[in-house]
Amino acid sequence: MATAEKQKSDVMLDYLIPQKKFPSVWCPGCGNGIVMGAFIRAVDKLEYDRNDIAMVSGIGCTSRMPVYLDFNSLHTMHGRALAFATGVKFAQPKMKVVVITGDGDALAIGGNHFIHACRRNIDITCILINNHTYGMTGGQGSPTTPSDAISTTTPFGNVEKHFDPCDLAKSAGASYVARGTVYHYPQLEKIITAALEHKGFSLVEVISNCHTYYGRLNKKGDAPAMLDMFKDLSVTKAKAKNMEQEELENKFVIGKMHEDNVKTEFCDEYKKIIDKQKG
Amino acid sequence: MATAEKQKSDVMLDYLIPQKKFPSVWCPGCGNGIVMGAFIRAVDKLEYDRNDIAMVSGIGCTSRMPVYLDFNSLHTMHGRALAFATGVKFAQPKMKVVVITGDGDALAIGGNHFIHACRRNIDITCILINNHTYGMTGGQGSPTTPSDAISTTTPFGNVEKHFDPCDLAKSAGASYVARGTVYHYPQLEKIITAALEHKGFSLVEVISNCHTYYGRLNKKGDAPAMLDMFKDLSVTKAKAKNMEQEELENKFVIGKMHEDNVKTEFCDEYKKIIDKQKG
Amino acid sequence: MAKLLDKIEIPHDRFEIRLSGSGGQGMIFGSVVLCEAVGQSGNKSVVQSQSYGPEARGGASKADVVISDSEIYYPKAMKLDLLLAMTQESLDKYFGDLKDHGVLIIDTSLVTDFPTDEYYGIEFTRLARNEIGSIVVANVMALGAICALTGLFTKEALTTAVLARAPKGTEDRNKKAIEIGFDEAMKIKKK
Amino acid sequence: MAKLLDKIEIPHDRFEIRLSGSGGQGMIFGSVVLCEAVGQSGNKSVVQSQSYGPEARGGASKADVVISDSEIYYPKAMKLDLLLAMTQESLDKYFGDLKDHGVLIIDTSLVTDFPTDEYYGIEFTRLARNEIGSIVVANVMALGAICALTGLFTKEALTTAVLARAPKGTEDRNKKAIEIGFDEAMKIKKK
Amino acid sequence: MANKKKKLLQGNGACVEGAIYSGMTFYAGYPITPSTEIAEGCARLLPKMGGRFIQMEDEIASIAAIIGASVTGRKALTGTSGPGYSLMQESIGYAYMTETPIVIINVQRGGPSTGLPTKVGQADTMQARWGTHGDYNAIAIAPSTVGECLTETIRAFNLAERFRTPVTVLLDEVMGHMREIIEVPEKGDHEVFNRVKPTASHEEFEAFEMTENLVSPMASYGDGYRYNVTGLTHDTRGFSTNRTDESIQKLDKLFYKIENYKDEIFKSRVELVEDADVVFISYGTVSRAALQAMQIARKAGAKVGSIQLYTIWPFDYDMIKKATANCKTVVVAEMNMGQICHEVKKVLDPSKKLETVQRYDGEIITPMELLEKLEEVL
Amino acid sequence: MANKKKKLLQGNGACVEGAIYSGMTFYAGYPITPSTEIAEGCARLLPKMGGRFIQMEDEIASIAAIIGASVTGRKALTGTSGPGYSLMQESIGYAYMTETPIVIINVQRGGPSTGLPTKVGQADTMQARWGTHGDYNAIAIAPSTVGECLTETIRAFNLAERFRTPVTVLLDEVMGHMREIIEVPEKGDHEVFNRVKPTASHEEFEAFEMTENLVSPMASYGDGYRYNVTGLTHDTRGFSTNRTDESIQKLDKLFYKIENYKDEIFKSRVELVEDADVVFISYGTVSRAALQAMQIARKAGAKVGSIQLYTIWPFDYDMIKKATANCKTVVVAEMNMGQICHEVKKVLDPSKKLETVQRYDGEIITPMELLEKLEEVL
Amino acid sequence: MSDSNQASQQQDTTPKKKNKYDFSETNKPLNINLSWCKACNICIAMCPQQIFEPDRDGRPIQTRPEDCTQCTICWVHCPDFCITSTVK
Amino acid sequence: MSDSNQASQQQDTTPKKKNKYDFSETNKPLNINLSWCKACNICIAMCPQQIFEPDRDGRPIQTRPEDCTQCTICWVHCPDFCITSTVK
Ligand SMILES: Cc1ncc(C[n+]2csc(CCOP(=O)(O)OP(=O)(O)O)c2C)c(N)n1
Ligand SMILES: Cc1ncc(C[n+]2csc(CCOP(=O)(O)OP(=O)(O)O)c2C)c(N)n1
Ligand code: SF4
Ligand code: SF4
Ligand code: SF4
Ligand code: SF4
Ligand code: SF4
Ligand code: SF4
Ligand SMILES: [Mg+2]
Ligand SMILES: [Mg+2]
Repeated sequence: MATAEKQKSDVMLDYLIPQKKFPSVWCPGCGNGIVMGAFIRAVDKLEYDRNDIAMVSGIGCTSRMPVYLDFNSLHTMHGRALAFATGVKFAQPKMKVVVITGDGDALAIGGNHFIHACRRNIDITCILINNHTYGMTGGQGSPTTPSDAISTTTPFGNVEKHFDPCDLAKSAGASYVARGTVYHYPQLEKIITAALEHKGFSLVEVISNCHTYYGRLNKKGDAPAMLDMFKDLSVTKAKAKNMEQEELENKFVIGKMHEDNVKTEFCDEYKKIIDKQKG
Repeated sequence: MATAEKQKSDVMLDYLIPQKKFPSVWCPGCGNGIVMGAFIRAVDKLEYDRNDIAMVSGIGCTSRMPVYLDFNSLHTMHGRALAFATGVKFAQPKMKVVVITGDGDALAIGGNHFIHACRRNIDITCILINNHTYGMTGGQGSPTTPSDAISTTTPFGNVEKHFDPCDLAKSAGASYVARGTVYHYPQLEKIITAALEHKGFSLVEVISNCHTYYGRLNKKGDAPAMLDMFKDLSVTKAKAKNMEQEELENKFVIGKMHEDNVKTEFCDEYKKIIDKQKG
Repeated sequence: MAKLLDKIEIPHDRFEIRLSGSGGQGMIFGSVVLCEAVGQSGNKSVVQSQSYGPEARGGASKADVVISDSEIYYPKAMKLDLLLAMTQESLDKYFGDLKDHGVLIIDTSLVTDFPTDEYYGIEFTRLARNEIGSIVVANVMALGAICALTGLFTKEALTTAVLARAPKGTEDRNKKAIEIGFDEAMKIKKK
Repeated sequence: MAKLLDKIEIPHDRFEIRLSGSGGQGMIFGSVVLCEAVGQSGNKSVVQSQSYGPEARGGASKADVVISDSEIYYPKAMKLDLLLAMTQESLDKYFGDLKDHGVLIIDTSLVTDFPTDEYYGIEFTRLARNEIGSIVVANVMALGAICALTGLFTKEALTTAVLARAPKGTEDRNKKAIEIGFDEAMKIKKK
Repeated sequence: MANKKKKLLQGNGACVEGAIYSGMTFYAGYPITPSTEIAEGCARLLPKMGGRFIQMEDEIASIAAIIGASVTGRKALTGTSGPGYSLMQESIGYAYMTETPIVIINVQRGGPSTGLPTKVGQADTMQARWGTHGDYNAIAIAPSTVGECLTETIRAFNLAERFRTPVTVLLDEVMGHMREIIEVPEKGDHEVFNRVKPTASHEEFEAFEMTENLVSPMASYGDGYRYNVTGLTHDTRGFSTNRTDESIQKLDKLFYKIENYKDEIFKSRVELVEDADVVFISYGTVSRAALQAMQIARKAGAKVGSIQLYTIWPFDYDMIKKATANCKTVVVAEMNMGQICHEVKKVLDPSKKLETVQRYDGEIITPMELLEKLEEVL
Repeated sequence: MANKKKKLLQGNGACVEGAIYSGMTFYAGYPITPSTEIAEGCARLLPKMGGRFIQMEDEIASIAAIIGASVTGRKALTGTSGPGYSLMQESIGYAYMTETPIVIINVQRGGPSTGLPTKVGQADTMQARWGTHGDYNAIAIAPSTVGECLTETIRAFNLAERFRTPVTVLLDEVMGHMREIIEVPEKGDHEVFNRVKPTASHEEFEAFEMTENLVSPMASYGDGYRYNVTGLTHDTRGFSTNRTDESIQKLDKLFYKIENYKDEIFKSRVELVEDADVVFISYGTVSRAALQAMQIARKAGAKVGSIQLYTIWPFDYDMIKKATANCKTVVVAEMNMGQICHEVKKVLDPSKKLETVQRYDGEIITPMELLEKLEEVL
Repeated sequence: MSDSNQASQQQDTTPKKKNKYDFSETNKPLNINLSWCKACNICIAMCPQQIFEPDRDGRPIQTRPEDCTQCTICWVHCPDFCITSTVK
Repeated sequence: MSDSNQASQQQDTTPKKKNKYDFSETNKPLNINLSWCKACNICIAMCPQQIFEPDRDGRPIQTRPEDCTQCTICWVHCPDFCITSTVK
């Protein structure tokens, strides 16, 4: 399939777990499904053996994803996906370890594991679906909720600043960092593919819609309206270079943010120690 | 005293708790004492009311500091100083809240509170004494231990990368970030003073010596030798600008790294909500 | 002292109501409003509880209300005095919980199979669509019917309670829904 | 059955040693080496334990070793058979734990007040400085003395144990320290 | 609504009202089902009265923040559920050790682990006593109605402040989400205990003074009493110590300041046990099923009584012993695999039968199940 | 050393040797006194045999990493002390729920909170049973010599793998740091249990199959059995469920897979209880004081026996009942304010006196203290 | 669920008019698994050719199949994987 | 501990030779609280004027007091606050 130029439309079905009840529990139009599609198509193109894929997640709407997919799936605890994934990867480096996580999961309770996985540059691909809220618990503020936005825990507008997850990952040490949106599909699949192929820690942040909570509370409309909004607010990396900080304030800069192919990878480096000590 | 140009030499003694047994538990020559001196002299110059200073720390050699000082001192749990400090500051914004912490305390177990305190830009000054190891538990690797360095948990050389705490703080949202060393005294006192005066989250990273563990395991010599080493390896921000990345590899760039005086502060912003909702 | 179970009966001072339907039909809202209407109409104890979780996001939905003149011990329904079923699924699922000769109110615009002849059928959804132009108020219409059929609360109390919770701009629609529900129920009640 | 406490005695097959001094004097190291020396010299049980924590970083330091031919139950010293005191502070602190007529070895170069006349005094620190040029080996010298005074292990076993743990390049110093300690002890033992 | 003093509230909402009534002005928390409405309620209500709400990065940060706030003199609250409560265990120990009053509301769901997030359970009962490491003495209480959610939260704050200790309020999913019409109390309706502040001079002040009742007056940061707070074992001045006598004194203080005043903490509702053949023992939502079953059974002629525990920890062994003195059988009903029944066992006369009704499938125990058990044991 | 088969080791070091003997090849941990030597030992030794050591960012990450490693088929270990053990509680619950074998060594220090970091305690005993939220069944064991640190760590791994469950080894500071000369076992000296792997086809494979002994064969990630692991209550295939029957089945499985095979888990050393007037009950380091006191007292003519618990949880009530049948007084000795004594109380015949010797000042109980207690009760 | 799966063979038709694919009315460009469809409206809103109209329940009906360019937009954006192409 | 505290009055001496301060031998430039000194060697190593030599235990003795420039280096770097200036 990896050779077929044309986007195959039914490849998804091959990866859904037959035992699971479909459609998913996600709300109608939830961007999680779009990301899941992009991820599967990338995996399929790359012709990975699915026995060697471990898909690890925390808790949240997003984190339900592995449960639907025919991989080794580890649905862990809120915030801890990357710590579990580190164990899986380091224990069995031949595995392709993918973490799927939400903005709350990765950056609120899981923030420490996030920066440390970046720092170690361990060969894990982390897909962070940023819907700017805690979807699963009903629309509370998250570390990516914009200032002044309404959430159920910021009923008078958010007074906190938000993280730029890509920036944070980069300064923590991640060696591949990119951002996409659920609107910009072909690019989304492309950066997920690149992230999967990258050796070292890779982050793909995907701007996605939780119209059910974030959208409703902030009058952003339904799913199609939010996807449209992502189109309007996105700026490519190239374009952003020539823009002022203020112009970029509420924009999503998309594309590859950072790539470092020289940095050594954690498991590889440890392997050298084993080889030296054993030999 | 704030007007005296000349550095007073005995101001320290006024701030040490009479009930405490001196000298401190720290090893002979431990840099912690030097930082404590710089901090106290800065506080004294700024003429703060010591009743309004809360000094919060976690666990570690560094974190013992508040215990010796005549402030409201909160010696908390390993890694949690900034979370406690956030509670203190937000509950009582009139207080000057200072967190003193180690590289393990702030960046290993406490990494999440670190980035979130930065993100909120809450008005706390965080002095992070980076001695590149866990001193208190006997010289294990920390998130700032350089690659290849020996520690008791990296007996064959460290395979992990280390954080740049200043960089991390900046990208997480801190609005004042500076680095000093225990060698460069006048500058150290200056940046601590600036950090204390800054409104918003300020980080001062101080490169310090744990010759007892890090120094001994890595053959860096005794305290004076390590201080000398800091002199040799430090480069000012200005100079560093014109240097290549490779040249800077094992150097300490010192000085003010970042300052943003426009960014709003967390407690201030919340106060606005209170004013609006109450009124 | 065996055969205790043969002798027991559920206290008469409890009146147990279940509003059931699908996720989008506003059963929780209805139950809350019902509680507030009852609350206004005297000194009764009221407990409301609801199914929570996945069920609350689409799928079946139910809310129980227990009303009593005295302290309410067990907060959930034991044997329903009144069941409102807005869908076939909910009717099938909960009919067994209704006590013999309990009040059964069915949205006959959405239900086709009836487990009994003893029910009050009103086409809430169809009436809401046709008479008011919005199916959203079908639940409020059902409350109007409950008001008429049980007298647990006054129409005025119901109206006050609904208007206090409903979004601005929906006042007329809701008032009309209550009226229709109340009137339709009175018609069949008289029969 | 009162007066149990009057009848009890500590089992004779336990030999309890405490090495005590200041933080920098290598008492822990000494106790570990002592255990290994004993371990080589036959089939004895050995337990070593030490004070841990702040005390280990400067200040007083102690390490206990219990030796027995049979299973060692209680791992810490109950009543010392042998006390090595390298400082005045440690002597004052632990002398009370020594059993009557227990072996007391004192570094007489650092101690000035003696609670008893019954002791073996050797100037370990002075000898180490003057004869070997490093006070660091005073602890090993004390082990040489313990070897001579107790016969718990052979000089060869001690030497092997010390050399296995001591840093490269210190072999000669350590060997010499053992010899001096052993010889000095033999001298006073004979008296 | 017509009657101004009444309100339809969820259990979670009533906890918020109770806390605010107590003078709580600081909430830090992290959302988790089924407790989230507590956070959301505080976010909405606190600023209106000058209080402060903060959503922290996780549960550990949340409890740390409220301990920090409490040290500055505020009454502080957090709400959570099982997974969050487990995460808070280290910090709860810090609050014990530093004797910092805080209130934690744990709205229990099905466990262990993520378990059944939207369903009910009571399986964190033992954890509320033994969850953190080391020795200490715990206070945990459990309401059973929405009205009690309000009043027991007030009681929780009173106990926390009176004893300078963390107090856990154990709700469950059903209780947290259930709505009842309750009376909104006015000032003076309920006693509110405020922490005792020091009167000594700064020089004489001992932050952990051994007072007669073992509770030390507590200074607020900023009051001019500069002192040291540490999780290390410490002396009466708050300085860490390794001395055995001081260590014992500190731990005894933690233990006996509660143990010696248990009677002030105990609360239970004992009904019709005098002539009862069978006595139910229960707490929280289950007590409502027990009272219901008792009422029904009595009507049917069976001699049944009920003991409802409002205070779970410290456990009131004497009351249990006394209140079960006349019965033949005790039925402990709880939504777990058996926790409080083990405490009852410790004290129950061996001549009496100990039976249990346990559910751990995410549903609450019904009166019918209890009646069936009665049928079996009567 | 002369005799190749002997080695002078600290308790912490012996745990490392025992773990490696068991086939442990993955360690993740975070340093904490007094357990750090376990991490340091693993850092040094594991790469030499192809194993892997990682220092994680905290204790939560550490236990998460070993659960992840265990799922890939490795035997995995972490070591910690009180504060870290408290932090791990949420994840321990995850290991219970997902039935993932791991071993946690808790080298206990004085608590609560930071407490006495360099001093000894046994106050995490109840926490090892009840520390995380929800219902489950726990296994915890306690060695008392350096040699047993090695053999009990092997036993811990065997139990973890046999029952697919986390197992806690309770050491204490004295035990962790004490050195003894022990025999280094050779292959075959001790039984090593390896987890049962599935034989079913991928299609038929049920990750949480209800087998006869309630333990399901465990597939490793990468083996070709792609399956789902979740902390949500789940069915036999590992998919989350809200169904009451499946929820009950799951929790029963967790509980009874251990409860039904308790006899395989129990281990104790019962000495001279037949004719004893007084019987000591103890565990860990304290047992050595108890045996010493017994030996001394017997020599002095007193009839004293000793029960040493190697398995703390599940608690062996029957053995206690039997072994105390003939005595008049039981003395429970522990380094806490009273934890296991409450378990003993549950089962002790009311005609017997229950006495305790407790220390919680950071020092270990001495034989002399026990002898004094004997003097008092004899 | 069967409506989601495998349909017509690929036909090597040469482009006619603006569209290189030929869809007779009985041979729709897409299979739509309506049993999984949640009526989110995404496909309907995003299709550049406006192929779809919503049915009474908001689910897509292919009302202008002949204009489909097989651009992939609808199926890659369908969050519930309801849409597959009939062109192989 | 008393040796650490308050000493001589400030003297408005005019600089003599290279040094603006005048320290007679009995009036040392510094008070050194030897009871707190841990003999870390920092002051000795860092003094640009090499004022100090170590005593038998490694603690600083002011052997060349007259050269002290009151540059502050020794006291700000002493980790145990042992050194205070006699010049006010
Ligand atoms: C320890 C713990 N705390 C809190 C929760 C409750 N919780 C579940 S999901 C979630 C937030 C999810 O937000 P995010 O990661 O952004 O995922 P989304 O639902 O938005 O996809 C929270 C707070 C939990 N399960 N465990
Ligand atoms: C929860 C917890 N984990 C681990 C420890 C053990 N511990 C105490 S201090 C410390 C590291 C201190 O390192 P750092 O913060 O760099 O301070 P330093 O001692 O180097 O000044 C650790 C791991 C602890 N006290 N609590
Ligand atoms: S709540 Fe938000 S994130 Fe969760 S499924 Fe619905 S739309 Fe998606
Ligand atoms: S161990 Fe290191 S950090 Fe700690 S006091 Fe000694 S030198 Fe300082
Ligand atoms: S493939 Fe393109 S043109 Fe065809 S229906 Fe889908 S979105 Fe429209
Ligand atoms: S995008 Fe998919 S789920 Fe949404 S309306 Fe279209 S077919 Fe249905
Ligand atoms: S003040 Fe300067 S010159 Fe004088 S002793 Fe100190 S370091 Fe030397
Ligand atoms: S710097 Fe201070 S502690 Fe170090 S040697 Fe000098 S006086 Fe002593
Ligand atoms: Mg989210
Ligand atoms: Mg450090």
